[in-house]
Amino acid sequence: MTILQIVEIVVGVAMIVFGILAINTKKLINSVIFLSVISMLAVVSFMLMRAPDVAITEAVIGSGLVTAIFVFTLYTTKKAGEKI
Amino acid sequence: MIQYLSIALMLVGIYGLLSQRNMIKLIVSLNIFEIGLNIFIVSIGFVKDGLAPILTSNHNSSALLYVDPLPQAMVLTAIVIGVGITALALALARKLYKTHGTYELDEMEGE
Amino acid sequence: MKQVVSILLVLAVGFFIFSALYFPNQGDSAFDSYGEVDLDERVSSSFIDKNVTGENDEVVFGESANLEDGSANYVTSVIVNYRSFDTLGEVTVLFISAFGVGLLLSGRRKKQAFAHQPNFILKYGARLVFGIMVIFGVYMFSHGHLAPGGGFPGGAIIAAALLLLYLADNDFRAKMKAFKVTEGIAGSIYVILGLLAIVIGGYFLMNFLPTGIVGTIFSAGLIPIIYVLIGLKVGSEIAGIVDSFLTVEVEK
Amino acid sequence: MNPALLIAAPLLAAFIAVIFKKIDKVVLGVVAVGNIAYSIVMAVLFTGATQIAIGGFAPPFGISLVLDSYSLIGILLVNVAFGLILLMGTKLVGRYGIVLAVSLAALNGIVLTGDLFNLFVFIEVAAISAYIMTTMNKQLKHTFNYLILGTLASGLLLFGIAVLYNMFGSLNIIDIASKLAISGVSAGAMVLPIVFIFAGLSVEAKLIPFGGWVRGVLKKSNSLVGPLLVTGYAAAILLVFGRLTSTIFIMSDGLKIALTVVAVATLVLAEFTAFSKKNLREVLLFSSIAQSGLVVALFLNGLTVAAILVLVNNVVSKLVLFALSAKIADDTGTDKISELKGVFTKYRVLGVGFTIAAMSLIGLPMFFGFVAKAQAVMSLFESGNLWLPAVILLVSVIEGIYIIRILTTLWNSGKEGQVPSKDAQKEYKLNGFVKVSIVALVIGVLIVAAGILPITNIKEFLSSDFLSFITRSMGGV
Repeated sequence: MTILQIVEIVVGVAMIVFGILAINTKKLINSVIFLSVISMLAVVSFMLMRAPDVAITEAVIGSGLVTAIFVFTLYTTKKAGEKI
Repeated sequence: MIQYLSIALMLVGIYGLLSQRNMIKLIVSLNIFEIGLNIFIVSIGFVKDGLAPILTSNHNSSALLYVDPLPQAMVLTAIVIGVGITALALALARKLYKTHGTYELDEMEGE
Repeated sequence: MKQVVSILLVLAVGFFIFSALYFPNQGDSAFDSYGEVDLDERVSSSFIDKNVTGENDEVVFGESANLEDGSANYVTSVIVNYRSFDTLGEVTVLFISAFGVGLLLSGRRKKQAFAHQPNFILKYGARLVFGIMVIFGVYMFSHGHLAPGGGFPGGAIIAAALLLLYLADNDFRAKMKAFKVTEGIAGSIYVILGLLAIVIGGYFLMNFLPTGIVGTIFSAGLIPIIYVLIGLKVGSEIAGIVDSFLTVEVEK
Repeated sequence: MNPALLIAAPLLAAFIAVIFKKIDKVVLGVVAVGNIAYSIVMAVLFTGATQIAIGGFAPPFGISLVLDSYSLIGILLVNVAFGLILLMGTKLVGRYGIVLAVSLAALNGIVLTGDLFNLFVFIEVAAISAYIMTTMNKQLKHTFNYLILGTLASGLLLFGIAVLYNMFGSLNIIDIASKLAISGVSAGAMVLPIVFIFAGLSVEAKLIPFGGWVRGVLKKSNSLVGPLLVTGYAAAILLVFGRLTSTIFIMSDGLKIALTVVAVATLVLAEFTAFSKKNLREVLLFSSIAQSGLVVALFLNGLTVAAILVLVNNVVSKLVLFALSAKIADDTGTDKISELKGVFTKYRVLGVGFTIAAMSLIGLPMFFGFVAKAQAVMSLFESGNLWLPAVILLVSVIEGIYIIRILTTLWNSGKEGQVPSKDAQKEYKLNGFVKVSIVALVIGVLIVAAGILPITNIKEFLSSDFLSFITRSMGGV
């Protein structure tokens, strides 16, 4: 087992753990942040699979932009004085 | 190995879609499912010891071993489509929140 | 209760996928396992050797000239040349969902959702960074045929630069009409180039310009042009989405 | 004749309409008429099945469009249905002209494409425009459900396509079919991709258990969105089903029976639900779910010709029925059958069109529906299948009962069996129904004509070309 395979497994398992966390957490903002983490880990796994184009696109669009519009949605719909 | 884990990630997303009734959680689950699917598709194009599919001055010949570029192109398309759908779903969720004051589908009255 | 049922269902689906893909009962699965892929059995081997339309043995960076496709980045050549029709559809997906978001979140009077008092440094620093980000975005989509990146992330970076200005400056409202026009013009040119190719070469979306030497900036024929169009279109569409999400209706 | 124009022209129209907001309806109308004209010209000049490469890369390497009699029927059906729906609902277009243009492009793409991933892209485009269009009905919660379900389904479809690409190294449908024939991959290995592609398509095709979105999204639909989703979209997706089942769906007997049971269960359950519903549009929605089930069951059993006939009958008659019901509901504010007593005594032209379409839907003799259903039952008998024709006949009886019940209520304003008195007639006010009644009458005449004329020509046209195309390309062109 090479070092790269170990990294692959660690990344994959971490993604699954964060996925379960994102679904079961109470606060919506945490759920969104865990999704962002999964997306970042996906970027790593794309790099491991020699897909730089996909990695860049996922990093910019999937991880950055999607998280941004999620957070904006949550901010614009919060009630006055409420914390997210 | 990452291929098995990506299928597991897809299943986590499906679990979220089945068990949650909160709109934001549903969209998050959908995104998790799509990330898992994207990793799976890239993984079917992976070739052991293959190079990234770009000709450079170091790897300058097509006779070298490259990974399959077609699944990567498919995933690029899928990512962009996913963003479009996520944006649309969030816009719907925001509009529904405005009328009902909640993200929980079960707590919405009427309709 | 519901969670238990969902878990059971998911386990059933998982069992089905894993058993069908990795443990076929008669040992006849045609599914290639991870990493053990033979590219010669796939259509991609012709994409790598660039010999779909004619004979070609080897592509050498900086030497091979006038091939059917001149992009050094194979993913780009698949996206913009071999499967350009998919990309037209993909651009349409983003186009139509940006339009839908605009329809859903539109209102008469609008204001920025996160109003605050920006200080001087933030306001002008953001403008500086804005310029750099735009340059980087343009670099990315104009070098899509040589380096990783391309029109989609490039356009998204430009949209992100606009997002920065939005957040740093209260009074900043991008001229959405201009973005719509950019979006429409870029999309129209893409389709018109495709139609022009029918007249010139007989095929929709054909790459009818000479492709030059692989690896140089002026190579790959139509690919850089189309990627620039895609970049502009994606950039203005995502800017439209961000604008819709960042503004709220003023209640009156 | 390049069929890519059918896709490119609406897209170009949509992009231009973004720049010049004011002219979007004009552009949409021009494109809809142009597409109908172009598809008719293509049908007239049609010489034989071909694959048209896009970008100059021959299949299987590039994307190709398949032009054969099968897809020709598809584009005629989709474009004409779209044009008629647009004609009847011009006033409702509003700001959605761009969305409609894009959906027209996507529907043509779905019917024409010969490439699996391209199919996925077009299904996504069509689905997203459907999500946006259904927001017109102000049932946002149901639209949200539809969006989640539809996206999950297209994800499953993409998963199936990726597995197929791994197995065969190609995305071209005909190339995969010929590789399947040569390599002799067993039916067992094909179970996974087939199941996932089937599940992915069944949301848009409205099969059980994925068809639940239809009722919520469309029960209050206006006369533009509902007819479009029930006819144009259903036709395109069901034709894809047909193309896939006849090419790459190499099924073991068990899988075939399982999938047929899903389709037949859809048919039976939806007909029973339609029987119990009291609102006109809901009855029609469940009836179209049932018809989708029937078409898929026929396709799965290899009866392509019968399936196409049933599909055409369903699209044509549902187009009239749904558009008329939505029109009545829009103007009177209700579509409860009991509150619409005797509406056709005032609007006789609408009534005649509605009745002819309804008769054809049930499959009474003298109408086109009879030819379609007879063809389906006969060919099932010939293939030695006995339980499926029995189910179809039983279900047709149920369908007949509820449709006749609706018709008698809508024609008769008084009590049953009595001549209505003058004052029992309610006043109904429909606005601008001239266009609707013209369309209804024209389709009615066509249905009757097609029911009386012999159908053998169509059958020969279909079977001579489409079925031979795959075998011919397998032999190596």
